[in-house]
Amino acid sequence: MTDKNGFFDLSKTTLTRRNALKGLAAGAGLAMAPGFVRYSQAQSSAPIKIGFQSHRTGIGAAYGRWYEKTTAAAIKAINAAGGINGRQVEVIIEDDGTDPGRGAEVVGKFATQHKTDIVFGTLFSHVVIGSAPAAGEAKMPYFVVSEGHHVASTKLNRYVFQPGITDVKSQIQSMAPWIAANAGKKVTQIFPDFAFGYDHRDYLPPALKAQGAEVIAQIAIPPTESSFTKYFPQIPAETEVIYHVMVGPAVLTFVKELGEFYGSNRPQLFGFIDSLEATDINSPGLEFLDGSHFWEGSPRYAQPDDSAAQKAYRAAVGIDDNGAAVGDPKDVSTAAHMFGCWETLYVVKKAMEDAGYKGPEDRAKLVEATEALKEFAEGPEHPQGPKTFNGKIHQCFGIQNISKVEGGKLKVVHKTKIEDGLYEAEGDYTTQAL
Amino acid sequence: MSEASPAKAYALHLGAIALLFVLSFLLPEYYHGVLARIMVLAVFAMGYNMLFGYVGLLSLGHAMFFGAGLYGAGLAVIQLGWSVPAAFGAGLGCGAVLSLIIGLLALRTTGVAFMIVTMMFAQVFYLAILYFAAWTGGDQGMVVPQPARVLSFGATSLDLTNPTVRYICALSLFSLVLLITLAIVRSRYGRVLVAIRENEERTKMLGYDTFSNKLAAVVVSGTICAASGAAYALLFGYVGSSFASVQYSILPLLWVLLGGAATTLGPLIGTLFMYYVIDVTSGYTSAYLLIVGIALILLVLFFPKGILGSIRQRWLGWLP
Amino acid sequence: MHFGPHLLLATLEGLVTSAVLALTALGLSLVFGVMRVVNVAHGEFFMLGAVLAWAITSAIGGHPALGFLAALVIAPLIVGAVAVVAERLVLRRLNYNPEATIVATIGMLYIIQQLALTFYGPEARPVEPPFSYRILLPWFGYSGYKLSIIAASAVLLIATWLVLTRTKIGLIMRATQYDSETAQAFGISVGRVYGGVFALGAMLAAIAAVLIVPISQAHYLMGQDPLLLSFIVVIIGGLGSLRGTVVAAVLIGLSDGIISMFFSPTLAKIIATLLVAMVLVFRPQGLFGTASR
Amino acid sequence: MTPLLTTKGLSRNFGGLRAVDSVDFTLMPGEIRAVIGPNGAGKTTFVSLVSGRIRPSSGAILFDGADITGLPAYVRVRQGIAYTFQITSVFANLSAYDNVALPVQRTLSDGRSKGAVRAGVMSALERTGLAGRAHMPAGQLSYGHQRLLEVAMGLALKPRLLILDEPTQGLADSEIDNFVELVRDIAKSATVLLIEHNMPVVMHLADRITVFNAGRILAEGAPEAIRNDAAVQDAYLGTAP
Repeated sequence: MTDKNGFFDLSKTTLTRRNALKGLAAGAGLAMAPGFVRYSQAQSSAPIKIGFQSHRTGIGAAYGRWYEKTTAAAIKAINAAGGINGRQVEVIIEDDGTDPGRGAEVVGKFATQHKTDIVFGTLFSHVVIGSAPAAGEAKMPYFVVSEGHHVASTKLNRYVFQPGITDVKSQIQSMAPWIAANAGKKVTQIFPDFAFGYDHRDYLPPALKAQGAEVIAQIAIPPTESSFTKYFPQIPAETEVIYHVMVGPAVLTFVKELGEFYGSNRPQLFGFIDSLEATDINSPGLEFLDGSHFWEGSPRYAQPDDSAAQKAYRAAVGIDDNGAAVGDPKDVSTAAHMFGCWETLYVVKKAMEDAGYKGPEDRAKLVEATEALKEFAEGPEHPQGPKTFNGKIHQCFGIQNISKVEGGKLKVVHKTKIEDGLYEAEGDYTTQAL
Repeated sequence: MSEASPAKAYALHLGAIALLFVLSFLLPEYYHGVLARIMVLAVFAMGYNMLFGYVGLLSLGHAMFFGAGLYGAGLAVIQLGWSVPAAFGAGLGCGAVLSLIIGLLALRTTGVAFMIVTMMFAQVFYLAILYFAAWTGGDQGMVVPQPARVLSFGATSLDLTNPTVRYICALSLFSLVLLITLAIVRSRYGRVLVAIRENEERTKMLGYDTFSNKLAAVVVSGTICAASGAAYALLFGYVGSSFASVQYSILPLLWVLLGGAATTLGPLIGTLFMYYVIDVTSGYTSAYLLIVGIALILLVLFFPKGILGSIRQRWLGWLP
Repeated sequence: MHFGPHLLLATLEGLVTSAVLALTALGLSLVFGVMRVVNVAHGEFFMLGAVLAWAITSAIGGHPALGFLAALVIAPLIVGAVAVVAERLVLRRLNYNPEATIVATIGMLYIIQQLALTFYGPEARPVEPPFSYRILLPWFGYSGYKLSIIAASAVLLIATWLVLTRTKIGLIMRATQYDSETAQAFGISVGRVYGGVFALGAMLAAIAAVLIVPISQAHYLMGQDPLLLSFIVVIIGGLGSLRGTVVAAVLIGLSDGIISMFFSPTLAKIIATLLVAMVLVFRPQGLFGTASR
Repeated sequence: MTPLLTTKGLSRNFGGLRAVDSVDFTLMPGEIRAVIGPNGAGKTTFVSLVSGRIRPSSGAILFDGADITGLPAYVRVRQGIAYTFQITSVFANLSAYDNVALPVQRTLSDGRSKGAVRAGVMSALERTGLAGRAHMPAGQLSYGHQRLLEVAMGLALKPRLLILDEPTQGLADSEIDNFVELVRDIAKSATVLLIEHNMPVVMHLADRITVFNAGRILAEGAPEAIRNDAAVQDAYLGTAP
């Protein structure tokens, strides 16, 4: 067995506090070298501190590890190119245990003990929602990479942003035209019986209806379920497409049992890759997925038409053409989501530069500068593709990929347009006091 | 427990409260915020201790009482737009009613069955939160909006999101519950509770209706836990189902065992200790659960009565 | 799908659940019955069995059946060894005090879980079934392997029952369960019996996990649900009653499958949990047990 | 005069065993009644039925003329039936003071003043000679003192009927003498029902004696009559070692 969680990696990663301190000490040594810099510069050359709220333990641990890797790669690239406003960037990681209570404590710790400039990187929705009040009270800009609709719903507060990954409402909406046109008109949804599933439950039917298709059955499955066959009889016989979202470790079982239930005579399958992030698509039992389609934020497998930026991004993060860690083909990444860490950090860099950010006293300026952003062009900073940003709801909108499982790989067969996923804003954060 | 040294005991507790008050001016920002949170959670532990420490009933379902306060207060603000004091009252009320119902049912069992039954009722409560996601926000939970978290007295109003106000609110609740606990423990009722813990059969034969006494203890315990939950919702602004999960039923048990069961100040010490063990070790290794696990085992092996319990046993016999 | 086939499917699914549950719960029941220890770490022994099964099958390779059979033998042995060590180092020193052992086994739960996360990782990993034969029924297909789990579990349960009732080891265990002091007076080494029972309980959980892992992957957090369900089964079945445990497992497994036909799944879980709780409240000795304590 | 305690056809089965078999029993106020009989005769089961610790299979119990068969134990205690355990079961971790305070605080009619509890506790402890040990944990008292504490707790309940289950078991001879005096003293204010094996104590104390055998009343009468009863001698000699 290999060390998958990075327990013993601790000394190797460049992100730990101890190493950061070492870096600081080295920097201080340089600063004291005669004639090198004047002392007044010591303050402004202190690193910008980013608090990374990571799911190292708990149910989110598989994601947390890859979020850390992507973040490390982005920070390395940003620092190599001169940092932000001429200052190096330092990341401080705290584990939130994928628990909202601990999440709020960790945000408090970043704000008052580490005194970071921002907090960043949370994935799981309940942790984001649990931590948001702490961030708002500490007036701490909080950049999440969660894909939940919670930020754009404007139910959180002015300090919470999601500028690096499209929210799930927009993702679902932009899938509907393709499903209706290519997969089938009669759709049965299978989704987990918790909030992430409810987004799919609530947003897909109207989106499909607009395309002349319909949802004929909705099957909610408790998140703790480990066996699914007993739910399959509820799938109506006339179903043309099974639209499935199963987040959690049981997804392999789900697919395998679906295969045993239907055999080769199955409806079309369309799913969200969230279920299979960090899971090898060629795992035993997943053969059944061959020929089915998936949403992907950023493609796991290298595509023939990949941009130079995408190639550079993959190399920097250290994933091979199959989306697994370079050197360990079994260590599959969470490619569809983790690009959001990379892009978010570049949004932070841009906003800090726009705001002329100097330190925590400029946090309000940073919020306003972020809200003023309008779009992000595709390129090394945004390898997944171009995006627009709505400053009123603190949410970005990008293109989505639909990939087909073919020969044990995911091949992108369709890219949506940004417009496919736009919707009416539900509120306006900019009216809130800073 | 005995008649000796009431003055000493009260002096100790008032001293502890005074110390916490003074600390609010001295502590660095981070520890100031942490202590406010710990005081609220320590109330949860004190509620748990009431039942586990003094009556000897081991429940694995107290997260539902914390959750009743959390959701009672949170939903009152979010869905009904109630003011903070009214919402706090709603939280207490939910806790009291729920604990009365649970007590009436669960107290028909004893020992391991009591553990399992309370755990199952808590699981039902947890699942119900998920099931009624349209109101409760399901697994994601809900934010109590910042503007609503204000305590108004006529013209003046206190912003509960202000760290100082929050600290003082947490300290007030903590002090109140601590003094109530002390009063109960030193009262005749407290003596009966301990007698039930030591030998329920014998207590019955002294003419006590042990069922009613235990029921009252469940309600007091559940209501204190609900107070903690309600305070958590209003002071920290988040209401979520994870607080009603099995894990949050086990936590107060650990806090109480760490600090010392059936000691009035033990719950605070246990909560404090556990928080810092996790906070400090998670800075060095992501495998902090390993350390928590080892700490627990070492604790039961070498300090089975917890920190304060061991101190009482060895040196300070008069500790309440 | 029509009601009949639907019911058949729900029943088959329920029986698979029951088969695994019966083995897991039997382990818990033995430990509780003989030692009076509530082993909160029981679910982690289950998880450890599954994780080891993954490790063993991926180390061996070749035909899946080869690795699986190796896992079926080796994984329970390793888990049993871990249990013996835990029993020696911790439970024995606590003198099997009920409350202290609960805390100690919660500690073990954290330790085992964290070690699995550290060395195995947070991902769910599959184990290939020893054979993959799909039984084609007129209305739906069903996994042949799943049916074999039911058979394997039945065989193991009967074997355990024979050991408990027909052998000297079983007699010694029952004597210890009945009255450990008298057993000691008759020259039975109670310490050794306790060590053996704790190991046996953990091994039963591990075997159940190895059986289930080809249909439900190994994951470091997979221990919680079997733990809760096993608790329920043990209590409903009546403490220390082997027959009651098996009947309760079948009952719980089937009702889990069949109730979900009629209600939304979360509501079904609420109803099932509440029902079981009420049984406990109004029949604390369990459905089949004699007076429990 | 109304009997203080009457049982009519009182029975209790344990599985197939009839531990108490249709017992008709009457106890007059102010009496000291001893219940004797060989081991397993059903004496303890009988008093447990009276005190309410176990439910009868059939039959009725009347206390001071009222039917108490269906009342739970704690209500019977409140009506004045106190029971001291055969196996010492004081609260070992509580002080002797607290042990006695538990019954005292419940029986206080004013119930409020701390002084009243204190006075009540100390008087019960003084009557049993334990005042000097008030603050010792009960578990650290000698066995004889624990038996006395048990009696003090019974006394503190201000009972009308005090049931003593083998109170002298395990006491030294010198302690027994004091004990006999104590029971005489108690009998001035309460009716005493005494299960006892120690014959000299029984002969010394009892006004009347009831002999149990195999769950039934074998004989009943004054000490002298019982001493000379052939059936009693049979029962005792037949089982005595």
